[in-house]
Amino acid sequence: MNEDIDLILETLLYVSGDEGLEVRRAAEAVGIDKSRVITELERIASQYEEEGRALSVQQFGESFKMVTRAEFSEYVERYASPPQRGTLSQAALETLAIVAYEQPVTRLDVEEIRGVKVDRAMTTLVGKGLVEESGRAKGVGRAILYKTTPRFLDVFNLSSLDDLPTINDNEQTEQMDLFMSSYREQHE
Amino acid sequence: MNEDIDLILETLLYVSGDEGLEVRRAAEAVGIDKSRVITELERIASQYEEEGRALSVQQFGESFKMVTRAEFSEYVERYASPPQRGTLSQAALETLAIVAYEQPVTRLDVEEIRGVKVDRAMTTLVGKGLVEESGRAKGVGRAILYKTTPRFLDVFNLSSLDDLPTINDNEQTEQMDLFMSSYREQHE
Amino acid sequence: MQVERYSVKLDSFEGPLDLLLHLIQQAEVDIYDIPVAKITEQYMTYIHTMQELELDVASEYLVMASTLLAIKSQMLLPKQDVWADEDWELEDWGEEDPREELVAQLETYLQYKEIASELRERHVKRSHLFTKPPSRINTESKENMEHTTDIEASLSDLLQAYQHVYQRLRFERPHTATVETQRWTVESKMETITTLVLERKQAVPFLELYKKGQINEQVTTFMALLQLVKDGSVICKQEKNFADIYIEPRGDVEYE
Repeated sequence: MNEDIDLILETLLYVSGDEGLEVRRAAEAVGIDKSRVITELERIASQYEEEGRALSVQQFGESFKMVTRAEFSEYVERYASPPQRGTLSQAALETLAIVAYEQPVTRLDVEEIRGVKVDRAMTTLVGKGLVEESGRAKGVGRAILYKTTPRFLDVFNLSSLDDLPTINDNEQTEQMDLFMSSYREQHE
Repeated sequence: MNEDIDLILETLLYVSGDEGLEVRRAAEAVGIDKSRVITELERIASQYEEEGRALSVQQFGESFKMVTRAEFSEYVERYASPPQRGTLSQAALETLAIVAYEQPVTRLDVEEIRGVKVDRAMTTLVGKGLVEESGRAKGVGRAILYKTTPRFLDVFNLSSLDDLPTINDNEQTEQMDLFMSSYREQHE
Repeated sequence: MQVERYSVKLDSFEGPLDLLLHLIQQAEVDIYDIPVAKITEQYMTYIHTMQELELDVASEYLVMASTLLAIKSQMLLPKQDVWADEDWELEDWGEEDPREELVAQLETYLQYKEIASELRERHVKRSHLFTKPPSRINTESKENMEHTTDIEASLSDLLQAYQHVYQRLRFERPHTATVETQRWTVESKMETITTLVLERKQAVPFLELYKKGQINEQVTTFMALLQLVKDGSVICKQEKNFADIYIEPRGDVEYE
């Protein structure tokens, strides 16, 4: 296994993505010293550099991240937001779908569901008149609540929000499945 | 720029993560043909393989994903405790197998093969995004036709529908062996 | 004893064809030469056992039973009635074998069962390959902000987007943020429920505890409820299967 440590750390670097690989947790997962993890990661970083790999490994305090190279950023941007006329990006559509079904909803709620930041998508949706502010949530912070606009109904040809199709008939059972598995986990 | 195409595609593979790199969008972003994108990605995939890299590149229909290697999965699980993927019931799996081979297919066709009602199984499969509607059958009733989704390929580790195991010829002995062994497994 | 053995097994059948295959295998005979009388008898025993156990016997099982009985009687018919000019033996029905259609059906079904198990294996294999969430990309306002009148997106696009989000949530998002998901604890949810039940001074519908929210939160709520029931702090009442469940405080708890 010894010789695979670099491969395992690369694997963990990849899966941790934007969050970065925490040295402490990596050490626990692999079963080696923190210092060893750092040495290995530094070695991997310089190897990536030398071999001119597509990605690079950067240290940020107690964590390491796999990042893309600046020289390719224009392609990343072009891939992420292809030029569009009138159409909504996938990010905007997903955000809109969540707002439509969960409204009124805060940006943070949407981010929790999508698993990524949605500020830009939300701004776009407000800009396109599909989503608007609808007061403030109770509690600390009093975050802005969002809801869909009448224009949203118009664009999607809905006479009212009740017209939104119900989805996931098996939601209930699935939640039960989820519950059972997490319950088992906890009690076994 | 020409020589950097592989690096750019690797970069895009990385950023798209579990969404997968869509060949069409990649072609637009990089400014090359779709077929060229596929060739390059296939080349990258085999290169990763040959060099024994930590990660691997897999094709699932019209998209490619950078994934970890099965042999390191225990470390990923220890580091990140990813959620267990839901398992499918035998009923859902049998229904899915039939849809995969016979698509596009009506619910009734599937029921005839399985000898039982499949509405619940079909709803589950649609809800899990493994099967989708694909128009209507001709003739009386115009029954809904079903087909597998692109996601189906991903979930079952298939690069394309051609990857599906071939249906056995009606070789009597083979059938019997198969039959006996699969029954022993299931019922003993 | 007999009954018990059956009851365990019944659940594992995926329908009449599956049951038939099991019986054929048990009899150690060839799928192409089914001893119809014997298999039919065993099949009927299963059906009767199901009924004795008051299990719902799906109509498909009964249809198959009548098919089997029809085949059985056909095979018992004197040859001259049906195939007057042919020599036949039980083992050599040729094209006129009344079992033919059933055998073809079993054959096809068997193939798909095999494929289903291969799919299962592939699914397991795939579940050991992990990815990462898509990277956050800082695009410099690429998304146009103007108030376009035409938006080319259909309701189906919207639905697909929604499903996409939830599927990703359910299947693919690695729980790297395990700590954050502990925003709700069972203890705090237990308190929420008891407070609600006591304040309301009447039974609280189970569904009211759910409303909208994260699945994690809902699961936590449910576990809290179970714990409360176990502790005897509240009682759950349900009039009949699938009816709404109501939560009440226990009689000895202060309650008007």
